[in-house]
Amino acid sequence: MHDSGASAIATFSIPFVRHLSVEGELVSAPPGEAAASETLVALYRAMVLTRAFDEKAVALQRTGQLGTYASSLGQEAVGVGLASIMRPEDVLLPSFREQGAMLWRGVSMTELLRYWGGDERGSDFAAARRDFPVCIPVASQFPHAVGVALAMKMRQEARVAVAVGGDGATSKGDFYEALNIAGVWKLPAVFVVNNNQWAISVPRSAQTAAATLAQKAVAAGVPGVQVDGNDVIAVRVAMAEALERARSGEGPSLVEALTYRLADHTTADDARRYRDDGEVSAHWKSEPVARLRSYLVREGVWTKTDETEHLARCRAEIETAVAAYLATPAPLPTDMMDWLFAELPPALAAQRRALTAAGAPHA
Amino acid sequence: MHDSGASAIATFSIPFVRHLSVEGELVSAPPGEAAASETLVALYRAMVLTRAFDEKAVALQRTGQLGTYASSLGQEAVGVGLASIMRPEDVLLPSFREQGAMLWRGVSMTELLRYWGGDERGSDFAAARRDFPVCIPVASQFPHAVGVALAMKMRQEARVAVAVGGDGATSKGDFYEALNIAGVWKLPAVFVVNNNQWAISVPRSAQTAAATLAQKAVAAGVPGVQVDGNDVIAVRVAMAEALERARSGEGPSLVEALTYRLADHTTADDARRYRDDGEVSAHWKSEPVARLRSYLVREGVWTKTDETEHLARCRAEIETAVAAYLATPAPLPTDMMDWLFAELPPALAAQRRALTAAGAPHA
Amino acid sequence: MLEIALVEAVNLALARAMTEDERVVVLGEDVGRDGGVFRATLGLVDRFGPQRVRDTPLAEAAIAGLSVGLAAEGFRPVAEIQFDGFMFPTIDQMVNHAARLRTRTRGRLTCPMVLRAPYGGGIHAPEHHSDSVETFFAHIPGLRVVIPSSPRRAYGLLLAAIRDPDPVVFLEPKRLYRLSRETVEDDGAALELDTCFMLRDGGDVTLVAWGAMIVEALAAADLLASEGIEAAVLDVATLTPLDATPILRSVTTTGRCVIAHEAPLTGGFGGEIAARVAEGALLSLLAPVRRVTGYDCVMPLPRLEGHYLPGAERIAAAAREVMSYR
Amino acid sequence: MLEIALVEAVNLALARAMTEDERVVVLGEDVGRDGGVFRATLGLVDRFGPQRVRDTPLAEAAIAGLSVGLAAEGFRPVAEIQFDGFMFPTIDQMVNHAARLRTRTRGRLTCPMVLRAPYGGGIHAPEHHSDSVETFFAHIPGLRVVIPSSPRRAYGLLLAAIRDPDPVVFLEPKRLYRLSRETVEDDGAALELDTCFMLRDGGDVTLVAWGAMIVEALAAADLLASEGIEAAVLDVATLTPLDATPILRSVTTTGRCVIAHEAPLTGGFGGEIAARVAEGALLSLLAPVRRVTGYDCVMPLPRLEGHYLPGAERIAAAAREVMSYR
Ligand SMILES: Cc1ncc(C[n+]2csc(CCOP(=O)(O)OP(=O)(O)O)c2C)c(N)n1
Ligand SMILES: Cc1ncc(C[n+]2csc(CCOP(=O)(O)OP(=O)(O)O)c2C)c(N)n1
Ligand SMILES: [Mg+2]
Ligand SMILES: [Mg+2]
Repeated sequence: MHDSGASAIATFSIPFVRHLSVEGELVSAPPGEAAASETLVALYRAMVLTRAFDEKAVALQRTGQLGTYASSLGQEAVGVGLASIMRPEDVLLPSFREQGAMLWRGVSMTELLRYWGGDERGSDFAAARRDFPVCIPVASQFPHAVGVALAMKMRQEARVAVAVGGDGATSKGDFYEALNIAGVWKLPAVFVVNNNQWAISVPRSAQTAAATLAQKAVAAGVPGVQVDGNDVIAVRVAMAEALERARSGEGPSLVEALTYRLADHTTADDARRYRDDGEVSAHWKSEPVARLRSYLVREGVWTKTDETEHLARCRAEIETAVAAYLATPAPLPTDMMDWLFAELPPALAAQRRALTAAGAPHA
Repeated sequence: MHDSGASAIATFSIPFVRHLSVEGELVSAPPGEAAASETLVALYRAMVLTRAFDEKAVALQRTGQLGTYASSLGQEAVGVGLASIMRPEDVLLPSFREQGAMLWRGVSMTELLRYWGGDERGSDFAAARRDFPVCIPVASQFPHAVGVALAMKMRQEARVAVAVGGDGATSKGDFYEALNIAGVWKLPAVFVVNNNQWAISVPRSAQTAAATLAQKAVAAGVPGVQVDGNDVIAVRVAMAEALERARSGEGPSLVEALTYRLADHTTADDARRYRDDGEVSAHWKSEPVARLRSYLVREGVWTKTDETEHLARCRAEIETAVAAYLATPAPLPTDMMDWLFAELPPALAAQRRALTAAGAPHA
Repeated sequence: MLEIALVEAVNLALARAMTEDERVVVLGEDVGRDGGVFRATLGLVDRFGPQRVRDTPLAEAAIAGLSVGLAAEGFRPVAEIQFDGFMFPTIDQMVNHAARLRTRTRGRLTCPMVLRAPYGGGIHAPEHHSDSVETFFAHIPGLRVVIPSSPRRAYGLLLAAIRDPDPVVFLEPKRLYRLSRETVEDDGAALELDTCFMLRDGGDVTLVAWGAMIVEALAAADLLASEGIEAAVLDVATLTPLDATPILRSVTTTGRCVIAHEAPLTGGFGGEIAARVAEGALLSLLAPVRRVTGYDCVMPLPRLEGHYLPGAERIAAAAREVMSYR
Repeated sequence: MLEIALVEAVNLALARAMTEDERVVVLGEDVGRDGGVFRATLGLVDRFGPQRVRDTPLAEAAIAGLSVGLAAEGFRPVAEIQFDGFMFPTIDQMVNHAARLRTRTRGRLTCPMVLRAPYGGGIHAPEHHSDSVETFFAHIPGLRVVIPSSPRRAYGLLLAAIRDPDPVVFLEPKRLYRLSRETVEDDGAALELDTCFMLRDGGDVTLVAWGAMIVEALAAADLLASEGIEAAVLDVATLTPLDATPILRSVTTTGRCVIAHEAPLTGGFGGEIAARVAEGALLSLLAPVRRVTGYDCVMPLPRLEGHYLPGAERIAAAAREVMSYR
């Protein structure tokens, strides 16, 4: 007789959170005020604005008035949900697809357009001054969140650093190194994964053998939870818990929001090259905006008139923002040098002068 | 009434394997031939040789005849155990503390001394030609193992890449990125963590909040197991299972071997600066060599005479190796250039000539 | 014979290499079904299958590192990094392993891998998508850094890089990917590595460049010719190991040298070339060696990109200036 | 007033900076109880506590990245990377974030961090423990690269680096850590960044170096003096932003320039300096600019290290050679 000599030394389980069914029915009542009507209406408004803004940005790109742009179509509940439960003094460290969150945090549409229009001034947010700018190198924002959270902890502030990345981002060492350090130092941080199922053309299934992305938290010894990312209530509930943990000194956690990228990766991408239209249309059935609207309408707190009025208001706001964006004066060539260091080192003065003299750009 | 809306979507458990108690008693019979006497005696011999070699290498360093050296004192069961169950055609990708494994694989003591004596020729192994050399940048060997395993898989060979790193190594992005890719590509690889509780002065508890290092496998969706790394039978049993999985196309796994670094980090370190002597002496009670000897003696397959004879043989072999090491002719300065590329590019010919002309070294 | 653009020449060379050598494996983010974000690997997965054309998870350090392992085990990985700005996580593996494996093991293990990436500015790309990163790799002994500047050179140099028994970083100037077309014969003929290409002869001033700056240098030479100044244009092509002989030979004739690159001035590879000239052709120099480069600042976003990138006019101006020395 | 070695001067500056500014936080592998593997952070954890002197998990990329976050939130992180060869994983964060945060946000967020590391050869260290990595960082606009070459300069420059409102890579020549002692006053006085130090004046030839090569350059100057050749020795100290003026001024006088560094020749920072000379002092040059450097090969293991590292004799030989030009 022999045995494997093995006994279980540790066990883990990953919870899944959903409150709103695909049909927009409350399948379980969320705690506290998470489903209060005024709140949900505000979230809905923000999600609609985000979608309208994305649509406009894509249109601007198509007409040569904006650079490459990454729409968040279908993922509005993630950004809006997570930002809506943060406090103003918390710090958001976004990826490049979190306009929903950034707008809620007070970044203006004009600023976002400036950034995507190729102008660094777009990241000089008038509000949300301590939030990080858009982060293009995938997952590189997570280590920043560790530093930000460490600063908060050292100053004994009740603030939290919230970093957001995609499913693809979870394959990068940065993501893991950061979560691991946040875990062992019990930092006030929340790592959010916008799992929209695709990293450009690479499907979630080709990114990792892990059954969930939430379980990546196990490697760092921190809690991980998977939520229906098209259910803004679930996003808020999971985020509320994670933020509360962080704020009360219990350390970081990982929230995986399951959603779907309904649009191309960016305006530079053509997703039909690598995924079925069928898959996309199937996911339209569970998208977050219609889902929440169904619920609100059924609850009697949102009407067709509300919808029409809100859309009109969104459009007007967007037009104003676009006009301001298009009216932005050209940056100065010398800006390149003037923001490099606190003071321009004398050694670089000649280069700055050359820029003043250079005249018309080359390209 | 409300609920959290949460249900468990995934659960995991980490097994722990031990067959030999700290006192050297078989607490559970291992499967198959894992505890066959001849096997265990061979393992014991190798562990004793490893220990004697380490001792000699440290002595050589102390007398200025060797460079900085990392002893594996107390961790002999990990290296010997894992290597003894590998096939010759498998590939070992060691860290800098796996002389136990390297010696078993056929790397010679003279080669090891050459390497640690500051001579690249030490990594030109006469045997184990496809094994990787010592790897100093922590965790950087794990991505190599992914490539080696991919090569094996693409050629449909029944070979396995076995990479070994320390507890500290598990905090590096390289470790995680590699395990994740190995997992999603189901590669024939085994990642072994020699968890000797310390990364220089940083204790395991300050490295990660994870309760076990084996659970880091969960992040990659692959099996993870923790074994008593001072129990060479347990190491072999867990490795056998991991190798078999890998060989039969079921993909990689992670084996965490719990052990203890009884010596300083390297000869350049003084561990008394940061850890209690008491901790160290406590761990001497569970060290792997005495444990296995107790068992073998109790089983009647190892005697005092065997011990004396074997130690003498080890010493003789080591002396021969040291003599060969010390007699190694000096490398040529031009070796620096001659192994850089397959052929020396003409552009570098002048630099090579300068080396020929240079004469006596500077330092 | 095909009239193709540079990115198509890359594709052609990859297909040729994969056809003639089973050991060649293409891998990277989105290189499979998507064909790479610039379509450099278009169609390869259909022809060679998903074993040999592999989409990787999003992990650049591991892409480089696993390529080292694959190469050591006898394959010839050609890994793509999607953009210049994402090459930095590969540097550790390239310095500490790829470039050293042969040296470290005295030839027992080798690393015949290619790390390809689109690089440089000029296409109004987003942040971190326009950097010129060649110098980081050109300071790593044991690596080759190769940069094509035309479809034909892309084809011939990439074939050479893939066949080379040592690691090569192959940087493709993305601004040239579709800028112009050229006849490329798919004859499997590699071009020589470790040598510069003299693209235009001229006795008055030597213009040295690589990548997208070649187009500007040639345009500058045209401008100068119309003013009666005959400029030689040299494409360095293989930055390291650097064969400076053709450059020195030309400067010995002209006595004047202007070097152009997109990367920032300080620590850029132009410094190396100027240094070679100051060491090897000093006595022939009639004028200071001039560098026309990106500024010592962060690569700006598209609205200022045009002010950052050196163009033909700046190169010509520098040439005129060095011509003013007698 | 203390007679101390370079590594003790580093320690002194760290302690001073932590005393005078609460925002200064020291972090890295083994910087706490162990005091750093070279003891640069010795005793700091006892004086300032484990909050401000933090042992990190083993993850260099994250050490750099979290320092960016910490700095952006108003702290002044001084992160230690244990050895040169392990700095490569930090490059991504240093290029893409640390050096750019101010530019990217037009000054809204800034990055006053210091990334310290022992660097270079000469102590018979294991593999990957002897590399000269300064050039990789010296090609990153928005960063300062500062290298001390004496206890006093280590103290004054490190204080300046920590107080600087922008990111600094501070490379400590480990061969000099305990080579000699010097009187250092712990007066909190920083030295100026962005400028070279003239360590020895001389009218015949200009020797330019930094880090451990300063010791060799000074020894070479002694050798040369005994032969009647007066060499000026300049310590570049701040590699970037590079103030070449003092170098050009000296070369204008001497007409001869020899540059020494440990890093490999090609793409090394000596190229930049030679280029500056070839651009800015060409007409004064009486001889080719010579570089005395490491070879274009992998930094060898200790048995060959002495053949790799440039020494006083090689520097003096180059100086004699340039003196032979009339
Ligand atoms: C380090 C790095 N590698 C590659 C890229 C190019 N790239 C941009 S987005 C992207 C996919 C990201 O996928 P995911 O993390 O799932 O985010 P999503 O785009 O789906 O929001 C890639 C490969 C990048 N920006 N950064
Ligand atoms: C990337 C990297 N960072 C730092 C070091 C310096 N260093 C050498 S060993 C070591 C600790 C390693 O700890 P662990 O992984 O537990 O292995 P052990 O030494 O205990 O066998 C450190 C920090 C290194 N070699 N590589
Ligand atoms: Mg995604
Ligand atoms: Mg350890």
